[in-house]
Amino acid sequence: MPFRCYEPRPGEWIDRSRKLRFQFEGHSYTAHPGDTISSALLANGVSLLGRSFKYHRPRGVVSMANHDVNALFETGDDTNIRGDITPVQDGMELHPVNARGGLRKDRDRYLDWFGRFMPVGFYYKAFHRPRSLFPFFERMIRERAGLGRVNMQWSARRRPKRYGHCDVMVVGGGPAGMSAVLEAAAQGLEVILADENPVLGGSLGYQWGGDADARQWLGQLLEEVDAHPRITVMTSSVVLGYYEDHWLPVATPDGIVKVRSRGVVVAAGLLEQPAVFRNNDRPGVMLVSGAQRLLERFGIMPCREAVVLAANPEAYAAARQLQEAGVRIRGIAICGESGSDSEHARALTRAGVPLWPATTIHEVHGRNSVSGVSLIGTDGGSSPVDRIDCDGVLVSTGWAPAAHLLYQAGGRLRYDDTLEMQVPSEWPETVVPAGRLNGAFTLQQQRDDAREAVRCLTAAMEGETGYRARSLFRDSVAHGAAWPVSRHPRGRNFVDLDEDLQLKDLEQAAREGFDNVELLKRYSTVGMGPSQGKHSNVNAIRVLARYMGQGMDATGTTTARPMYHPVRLEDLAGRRFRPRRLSPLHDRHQQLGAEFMEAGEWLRVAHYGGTREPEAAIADEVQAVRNALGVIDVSTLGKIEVFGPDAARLLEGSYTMRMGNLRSGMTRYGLIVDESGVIEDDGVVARLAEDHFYLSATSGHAAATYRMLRRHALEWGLDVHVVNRTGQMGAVNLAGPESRRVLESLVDTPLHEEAFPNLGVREARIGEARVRLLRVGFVGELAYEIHAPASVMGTIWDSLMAAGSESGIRPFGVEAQRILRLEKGHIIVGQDTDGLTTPFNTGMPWSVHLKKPFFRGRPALAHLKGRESQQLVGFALPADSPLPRECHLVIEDGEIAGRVTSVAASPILGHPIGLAMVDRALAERGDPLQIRIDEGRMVSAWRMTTPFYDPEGRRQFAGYPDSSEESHQ
Amino acid sequence: MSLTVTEEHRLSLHQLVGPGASEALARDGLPTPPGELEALPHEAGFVARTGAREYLVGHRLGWTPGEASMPPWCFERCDRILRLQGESWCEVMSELCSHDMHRMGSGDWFMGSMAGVDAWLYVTGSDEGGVLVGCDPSLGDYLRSVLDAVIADRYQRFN
Amino acid sequence: MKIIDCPVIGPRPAAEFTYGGAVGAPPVEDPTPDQLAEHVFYRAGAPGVLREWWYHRPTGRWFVLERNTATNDILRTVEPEEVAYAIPML
Amino acid sequence: MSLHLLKLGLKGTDDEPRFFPQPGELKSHYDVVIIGGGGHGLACAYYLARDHGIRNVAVLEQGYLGGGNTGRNTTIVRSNYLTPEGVRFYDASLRLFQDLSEDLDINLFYSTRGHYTLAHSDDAMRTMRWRAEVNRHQGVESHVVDRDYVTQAIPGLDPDCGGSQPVMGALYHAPGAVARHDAVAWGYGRAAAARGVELHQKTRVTGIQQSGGRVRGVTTDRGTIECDSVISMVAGSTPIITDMVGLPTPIEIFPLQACVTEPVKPFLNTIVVSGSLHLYLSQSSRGELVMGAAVDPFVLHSTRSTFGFVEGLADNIVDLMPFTSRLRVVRQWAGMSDLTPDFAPIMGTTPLSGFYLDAGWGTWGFKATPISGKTMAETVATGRNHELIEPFRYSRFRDFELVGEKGAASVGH
Repeated sequence: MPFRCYEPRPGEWIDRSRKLRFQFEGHSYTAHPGDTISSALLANGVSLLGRSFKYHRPRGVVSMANHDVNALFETGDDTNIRGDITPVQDGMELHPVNARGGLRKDRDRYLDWFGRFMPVGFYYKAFHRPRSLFPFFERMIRERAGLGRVNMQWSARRRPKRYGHCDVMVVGGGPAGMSAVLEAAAQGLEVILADENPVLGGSLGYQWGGDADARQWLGQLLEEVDAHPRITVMTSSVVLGYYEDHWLPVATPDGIVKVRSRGVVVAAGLLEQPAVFRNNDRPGVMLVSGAQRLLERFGIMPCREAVVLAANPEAYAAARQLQEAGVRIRGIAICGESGSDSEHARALTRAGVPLWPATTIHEVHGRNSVSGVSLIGTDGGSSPVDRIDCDGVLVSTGWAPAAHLLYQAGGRLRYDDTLEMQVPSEWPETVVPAGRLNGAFTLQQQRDDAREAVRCLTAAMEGETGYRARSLFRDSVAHGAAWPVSRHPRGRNFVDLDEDLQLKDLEQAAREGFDNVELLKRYSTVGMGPSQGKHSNVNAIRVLARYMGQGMDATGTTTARPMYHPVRLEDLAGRRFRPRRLSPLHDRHQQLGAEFMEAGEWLRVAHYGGTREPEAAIADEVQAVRNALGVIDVSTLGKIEVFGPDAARLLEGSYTMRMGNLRSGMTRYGLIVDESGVIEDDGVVARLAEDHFYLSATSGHAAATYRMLRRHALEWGLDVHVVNRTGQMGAVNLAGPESRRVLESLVDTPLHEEAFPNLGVREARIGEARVRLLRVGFVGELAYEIHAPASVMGTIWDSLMAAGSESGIRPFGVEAQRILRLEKGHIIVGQDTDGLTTPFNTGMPWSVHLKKPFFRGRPALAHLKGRESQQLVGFALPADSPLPRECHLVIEDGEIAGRVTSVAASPILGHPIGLAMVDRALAERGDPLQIRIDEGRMVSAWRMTTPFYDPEGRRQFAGYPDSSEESHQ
Repeated sequence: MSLTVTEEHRLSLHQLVGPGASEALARDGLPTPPGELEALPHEAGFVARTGAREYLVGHRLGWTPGEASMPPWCFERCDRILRLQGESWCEVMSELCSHDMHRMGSGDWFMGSMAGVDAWLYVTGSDEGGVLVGCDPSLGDYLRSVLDAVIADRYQRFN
Repeated sequence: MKIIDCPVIGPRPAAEFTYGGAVGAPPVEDPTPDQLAEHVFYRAGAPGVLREWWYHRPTGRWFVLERNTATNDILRTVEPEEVAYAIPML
Repeated sequence: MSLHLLKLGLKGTDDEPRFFPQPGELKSHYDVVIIGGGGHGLACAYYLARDHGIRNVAVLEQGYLGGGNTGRNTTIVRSNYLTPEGVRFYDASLRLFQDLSEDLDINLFYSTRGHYTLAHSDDAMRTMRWRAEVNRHQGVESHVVDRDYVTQAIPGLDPDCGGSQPVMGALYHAPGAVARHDAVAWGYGRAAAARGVELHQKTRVTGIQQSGGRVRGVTTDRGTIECDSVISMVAGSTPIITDMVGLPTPIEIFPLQACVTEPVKPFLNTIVVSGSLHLYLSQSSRGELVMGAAVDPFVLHSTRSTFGFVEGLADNIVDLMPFTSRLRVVRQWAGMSDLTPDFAPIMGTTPLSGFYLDAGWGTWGFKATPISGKTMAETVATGRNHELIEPFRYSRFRDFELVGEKGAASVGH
């Protein structure tokens, strides 16, 4: 039974002068600041901390280092809380996870008895025949699946991230890490030291108990690191993974810091590995380093009487440390010779502690805690003593390198038969290992290895290539057992604590053909639990290697993927950045009660509210444009200046129609297709001078069109400049019969037909502002588009609204524009067109000038001309007909013959109109379109050529040409 | 640790592009930075060279390139300009841009991605000058609201 | 985050770039269907060194880079003149 | 079924048969060589043996069975595609999936959950309606549901998405399902091996021999094989194989990343996909939230992970389902997607007789596993493209007869 020792330990993390109160399963306990949830519970004698995922076996502390997930808890507003490392807070109300009816009386604990009926992969082998049985079984499994519970009322939390920069990033603040940091800082480099613990020191803080010079070195290192101006320390900070080009995201208590460094020292130390014997998962069985962490960090005695399983020198040092602290060591079972003749071993013998050579643990007795162990010879034969009563088992049989970051950086590991541990065999020049994970175990070895690592790293950072793969300071004795596994006829000897996988499960999986490391993992799920195999990967490879009769390296290893420790979505998300683009007239629209809609990053006016229903407000806006005067903010349009000697050549190559012959002072509709002839963008091209054009593009494709133009300039070696003025300029379109009369009162240039003909472009002034006037419109009325710098758009809008007030000027939005443009039969790229639509499908052969020798998409269009399989046609419906929706299908002889792309009730025409992309045969026959609307009802639409309204375009003398090819110059 | 953000309205911005650009600047007595993505101070403003033959000029209000010396291609720019004053501007920027702002010296010019949008940054080099941040006018309100939010959070976190 | 190091702008995170795809060969005059498919659709899809267009948004500059599509190493920046071709005009 | 478990429990598992027998050396001749031991390759081998009696077949896998995209996808099965030919193809696959556990005598945990493709704009709603109409025309159950329906059907979802791009509705596809992905490969592999097909792992094809316009055999790192037919079913490695026969294709390889959270008690019983947020999401039978997004922005032949992927995904899911912000991501990985210009596969015969392609799967390979195996088996057995895969023929690019699956360019998953 664990308990808090009375005497404080030097360097312990807890503040014994203050008390905290917390509750676990309704019982209240006290703890000290600095305690974690697990240490606080152990201090109160509670060693049963959780239930395992599959068999619901009782579980307790194993590593106190977040290498296992036995101790998981939940509170009201969090779940899957890792007890070993999460500080306990005053007033915390903790509950176990995945235990129905409390930890001790967990209703699923009986599952452990049925283990024999749930061998590895059992769920693949049952409950699928007959099929009707599966839902029942799936419900049963899903109810027991998962650990903690989520609460859907939790609000979203986001914790801001930031960027960090340094020359060298050192991962791990143990002896090697701190030595490396000081060595690098001494060379004038900016260094960051990250360590997942709240206090630096790593193993130096708990593993060298009585060693005087270890404690002295620790104090000196801490002092020097703290004092150094060029060292930034990040404690309680986990380096989540290594990403390309030294990109290292660190999860700190204050959010994620994404560090870019020029070099990395991986000094993350070791993961102590469990041994495999029956009931090796009972609360009270723990790793020796776990016991040392409890003792030196939290002043907790792991148990009163312990049996130690030893295969390395660390075992004897720890046994002596714990003995001196008051734990009675009942004996040491030596399943690996290394260290059994060390000074510590002899001191223990002198103190009467029996050492049992060639002996290992056969079984642990007790259920919710340890009552004793049975021993057995390592050869399976008899052992010096059969059973020992004790309340704690401490395992020290081997290590694995925490080399995940090195692996992700391209490094590789190999098994070292001397050390009985994997060590780095190769690594990139600027991501180097140091310390125990590189096989340097003694203090001197760690100090020297760290200095050597930094020396090689800084040389490589300065460009000296051809580093030597260094293993100069690796230890020469074993630090683990080759086969820390003990068979037992009744099993329960766990290789993976997360997934409840026993030795026989892995052997069975291999026997069933899943006999390589990746298939073994996927079939048995070894290493796929929340701790991601930190305690199971190495032993699983040992089991597979022995089963296949191969070496460890030949058996291979699975890939170490980020994250090193799990990280919350709230930390990954960070602050919410949603760039939002506003027109220069945004405030004015708000004052007019505008309803906005999102168009990519832009906010656009859908319609102006007023008191009426949206449909009615929109219809009013349509009427205003047709009968009097409307003004729409089109500032979201792409606006691009193209100028220089080769300006015309660039446009000839980029658009499907001629542009070189466009006269200065005139504009032309421009269409852009991609290399396969599919429509990408359209807009207006205005020629301001021989070598100066001004283009507009749709707001959705403006950026892509700008990029394309700049790329073609380079690709075709042209002397031309392309400048993007999309956000720099605003634009409004004044449309309606009254437009000319109102505009004349504001501009300093004549607007009559001869001076400013249809499709013309003029530079003029409105008040002080220099503007560009284009006689273009999308809505089929007499219209003028006014482009000006964003800074003056407000005054222009105000003067237009004032000058137009008697004429009944009314601002209109996108919804009204959609109806107005549909009445003229104009297409919207992306709605009437899709990923395969060419100009021939939309009835725009006039826009494709194949006599041009070259333009983007020409080869494809030349091939496709006349072969189009679908065509866009206009249709109309009786006034009282139910309105089809966009994308309702056109059906012919029971087959799909097309779809409706645009449809709307036209206030002016008094009946619905629309466009549909239909099979060519149907298009050419001109038959009515049978449209399947909601609930499968059919409506019949008669064909109507576009434009539906003012076909001859008399009302505008402006706007886009209709069907005739050369209607514009 | 305080950092203030103010709207900079006293600079008129123009973009000069094309072969005649550097000569036009010289005629108006404006400096021309030697290398691309470099800037030189001029009176209360600056001249930044944003391309091989492309300059962004921040000058006193009302200034436009001399009529006679007007190169054929000069465009008015309406960038939203914010002035950051206070030594913690690097920390604030570290939440918005991956560029190591600590390396920025006085007179340095940087064009990169900040808070998800493209922007330019000019270190004036004087305390009261502080740092100028400019972006497309349509994104001005967005960038200002993000800066205000970051400063408010940091103030609350560290005070 | 991948770093792309280009002239003038220096090392920048890949997130500041828009990928423009592999540099295509100049189009063939009056191509056969196979030549047309080659130009419009077919790609060198196997791992290897590709010449690609990369666009740096904040400065509005295109770069042509030689990149190994297996290791993601950028070997060199190619001058646009090396990939430019003249286009016939009417 | 559970009787089997009773026997295993009482008698022990010693005589449980191997899933995959250890094949000996490569034979000198096979009728058919299938390159690629993923779901498609093993399914094709199974149907060749079962439906066409062609058993002298070798499946050559350079890594381990199911180790490619089969074991890396987010396990979604659906048929709510856009084009009639796409809907017919994937619906046939979905129907095969529904009986697959019984056919292969392995519990694939095929779980019909219902699939929601969220629409965040008018354009997206139009595309959903287009897909719904085409689906229902083919007898596939999909219909457009409004915002309130979505909010009620997916508890914990915030339709306002944190304040921008609110959810306007969704395409609800009731038959949408998830299945244990690598078990599909193991099931097919075991059933194929039981019928005499040889499964060779750790065997890499290094060349394809041809003469007289015909395939003659393949060279591997374990020796040379003569054969009459070679089928390339290697997804992300397709261009390496097609280069061996000098066959140009439009395929480009983009990494597709995914990640998984710690297991929690099940709260999400449906599959949620958002086109514009590039996010897709389901909760596995172990309780983990399995999440993915769009392919990476540039070509790369690598399964490396990026931090930017998981940041972008977290940013979107915290808006869509705010309460998940406290869940922790445990692991991230990637597959290699072989994308085509029209987001449809390239299947069937090629100009080189005896050489068949099953490629261009982009992000939709897993859902096609059964039907791709079946149709490719029949195509190889008859030498003519099965009618379901004729729209995906190799020659469609040269003839400019692309499949319209790209739609109005709003990519679905």
